[in-house]
Amino acid sequence: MSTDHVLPVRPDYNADPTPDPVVVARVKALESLLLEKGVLASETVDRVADLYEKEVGPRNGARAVARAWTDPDFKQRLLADPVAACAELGIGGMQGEDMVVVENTDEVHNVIVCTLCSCYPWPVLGLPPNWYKYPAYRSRIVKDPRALLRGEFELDVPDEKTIKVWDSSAEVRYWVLPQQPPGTEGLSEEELVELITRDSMIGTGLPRTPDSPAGAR
Amino acid sequence: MSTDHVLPVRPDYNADPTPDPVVVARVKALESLLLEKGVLASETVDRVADLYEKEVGPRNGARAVARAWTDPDFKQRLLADPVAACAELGIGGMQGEDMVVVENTDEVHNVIVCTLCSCYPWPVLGLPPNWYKYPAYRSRIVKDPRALLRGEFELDVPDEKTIKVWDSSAEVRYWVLPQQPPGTEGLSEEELVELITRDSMIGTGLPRTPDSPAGAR
Amino acid sequence: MDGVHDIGGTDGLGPVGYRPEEPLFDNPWERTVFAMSFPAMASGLNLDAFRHGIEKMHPVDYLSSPYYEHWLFTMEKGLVETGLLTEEELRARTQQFLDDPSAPLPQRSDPAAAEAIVGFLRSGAPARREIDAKPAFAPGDRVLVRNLHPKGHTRLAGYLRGKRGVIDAVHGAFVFPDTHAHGLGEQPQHVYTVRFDSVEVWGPGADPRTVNHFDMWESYLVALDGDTDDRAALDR
Amino acid sequence: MDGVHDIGGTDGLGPVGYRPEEPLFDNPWERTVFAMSFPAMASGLNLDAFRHGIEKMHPVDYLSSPYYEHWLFTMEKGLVETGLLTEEELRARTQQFLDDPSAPLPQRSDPAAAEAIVGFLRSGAPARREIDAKPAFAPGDRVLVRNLHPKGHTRLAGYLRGKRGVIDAVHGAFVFPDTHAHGLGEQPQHVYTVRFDSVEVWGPGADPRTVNHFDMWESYLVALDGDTDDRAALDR
Repeated sequence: MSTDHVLPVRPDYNADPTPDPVVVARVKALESLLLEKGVLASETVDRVADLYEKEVGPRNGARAVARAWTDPDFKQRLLADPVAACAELGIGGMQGEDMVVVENTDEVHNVIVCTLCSCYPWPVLGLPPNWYKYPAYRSRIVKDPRALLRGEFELDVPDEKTIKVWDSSAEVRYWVLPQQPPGTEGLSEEELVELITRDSMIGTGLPRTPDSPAGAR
Repeated sequence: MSTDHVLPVRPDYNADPTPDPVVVARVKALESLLLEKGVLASETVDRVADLYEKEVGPRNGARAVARAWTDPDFKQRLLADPVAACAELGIGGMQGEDMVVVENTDEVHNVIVCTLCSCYPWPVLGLPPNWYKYPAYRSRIVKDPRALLRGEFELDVPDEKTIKVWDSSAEVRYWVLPQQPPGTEGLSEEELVELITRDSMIGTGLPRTPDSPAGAR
Repeated sequence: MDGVHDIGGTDGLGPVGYRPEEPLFDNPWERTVFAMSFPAMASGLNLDAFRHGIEKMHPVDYLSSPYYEHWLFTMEKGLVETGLLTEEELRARTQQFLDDPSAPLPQRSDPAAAEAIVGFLRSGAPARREIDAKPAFAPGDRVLVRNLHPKGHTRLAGYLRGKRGVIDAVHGAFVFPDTHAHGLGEQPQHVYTVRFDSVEVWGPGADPRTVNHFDMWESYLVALDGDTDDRAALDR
Repeated sequence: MDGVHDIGGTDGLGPVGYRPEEPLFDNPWERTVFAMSFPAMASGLNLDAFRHGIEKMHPVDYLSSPYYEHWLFTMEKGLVETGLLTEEELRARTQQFLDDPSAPLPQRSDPAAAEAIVGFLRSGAPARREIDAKPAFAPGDRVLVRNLHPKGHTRLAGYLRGKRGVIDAVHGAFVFPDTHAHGLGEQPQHVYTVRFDSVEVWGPGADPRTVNHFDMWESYLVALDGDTDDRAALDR
């Protein structure tokens, strides 16, 4: 009723990203001043960005989920103390100092958000995607998650199923332990890792099945 | 604490108003289609705009206030039934079909706003000024009117005085009967009209005194 | 809808931008938009639908565009919805005036029609209606504002939902915007001015000598009987 | 502050804009801003002040600018406030790079410093603190969220103020952002996950099979004893 005309995506990060020259100059100004004042080293930008571009990403979370699917004891530890359980796999760090893993079941679907900013469990999921950080998702997922998941994420959570929304407002970081897809019981941990998508650990998607197209969410 | 850097005025209608060519073209497109479809007559824009540019404005409200200051019976009628009392002066019409006049006293200062859009008593005050219609005034006057009146309207309402904020959310239009400035008791109704500003009937100002500078609010 | 137009209490919007002297219209296009709105509404776009159309602007546009651009937006969308215009007509015609900004407007002289609009503005268009139902509340009654979040148009501001107030005045019945804006009829209801203690509305830090007043349709309110009151916990 | 960043429940923001594949950074400047933020914070700008700085953007900028421009904004303002930089330095240097976009950056090689930042990211920076006070609430306790509207930073979202919930989990004590963001100390408090019935939060039209969870510092909450409950009137 209130959205019967098409609103644009704002900010439109789908459009050809042509950097604003003023912003580029502001960044260089800040960078050069931080270098001069001894706060920043010339190597820092590449080293820090590399960490999240090459090492810390949703594959970490997928490894923990695959282990939980195949090792019931690990699953219990992951639900009881995710920080310690992840540490067993060498996973941890900034924005994952305190974590809670919420388990999807036949009765409950979980989904995470940060309405106030962009909190996200970096050590297990990497840095958040743009849509997670921008206002539209944050505004709607807490109010009518079922309609949003159906309308924009192609995820149909049946009306009978409870949706639990976890708004990360303090320093506890939530993420979702998805249900293992039926028919994958015989797969190895390594094969299962390939099925576990970032979105399935946010709660805006489900794990792939072995016959899903490769690009499936 | 939260505004320790200077924010711009948005929209910046103080800046040189250079019309957006797309907006100008959209207006002409709509105007030409309404003309072609028989909804609009070529004379309508000038006739309607003239009404508010030349005839209906805050002088109407000032006439009613000056009458109320000099005629106690009229004041009673104005407070009891503003629509009928204004009709005595030939004042009335669109956006003034139902009005309430709120009286300033030694104990109470009144101020009006429309937080949801831009409702305003047109027949007595004319069309609202830009600042009344834009978000900043609407957001702040309902929450901390004393600080806003002091900080941006140079109006000091003493801490002991109650401020009543009237948010015009339905079709009742509010406006303020200001207190007559001390020392103006001997002035004629016509002289008093000159002292009664638009802002004094919104509640963001007080009437002028005979020795105020001409441009006083 | 819970849009950014419902701006009462939002922080961070910067200075008010008071201008001691300003023209009634900063630009001729604003004058045209203002004046056109009355024949446009007379053609079948009611005031409540007109207001709701503005609420449907993207928040960035709502907060950054000149005021009369809001009116232009709602007329464009609303007159397409009423069927008077098509999007394609508007798009093509706008392009035409972009390509040739000095192209003349069609002429359609009708002084009597112009005069009729002025007469309409002079006489007004009351939203007051007579209804059989008696008002549910009287001055002095304590009320609680319902926590309503309709998807469509409403005149119930967010800053007052869930708050306790006192009936200050009873105004008679008026067209109900929440239905009227959506073609669901006038369904008039009694309207009340409700007054609210500033601390109830804005919490413990509020200026205690301010009072908020707001006009409420009857269905926005429920009675408080005064016996049970767990929200007193808020004041502790 | 009640800023537009507190966006939970706001309608009208348009589509989410899901992008199946996207790079971690759309532009090199975003990569730089992300990486610089850690040494910048280490220089004395704490995370809560960093977040509050973003909240002070004008709402139009907040809603329309690329995400990492928020981080750039808060670093510029915050590092001026901590005294590391001056506005004049930033302005002059920005102009220099606008005039000559290909001007080289100063070189300051320090691989150990870069490695130290990476080590810091790998180990984290816990906000958890040990305090003497026992938690005031236990799982299953009914609570009411206070109607607080602080002028400064807070992590108490508007959509939950004044709402009744149930303690879902007790997490231990954490640094209190409302003071820490303003240089008023860590003042750690117990943090709880509170769960809320969707109808309590969003009113009678809400999807009844959704549950909102939100982490609350203890001072955001008051106990509900269950005997007195005038807000039950809302449910009628």
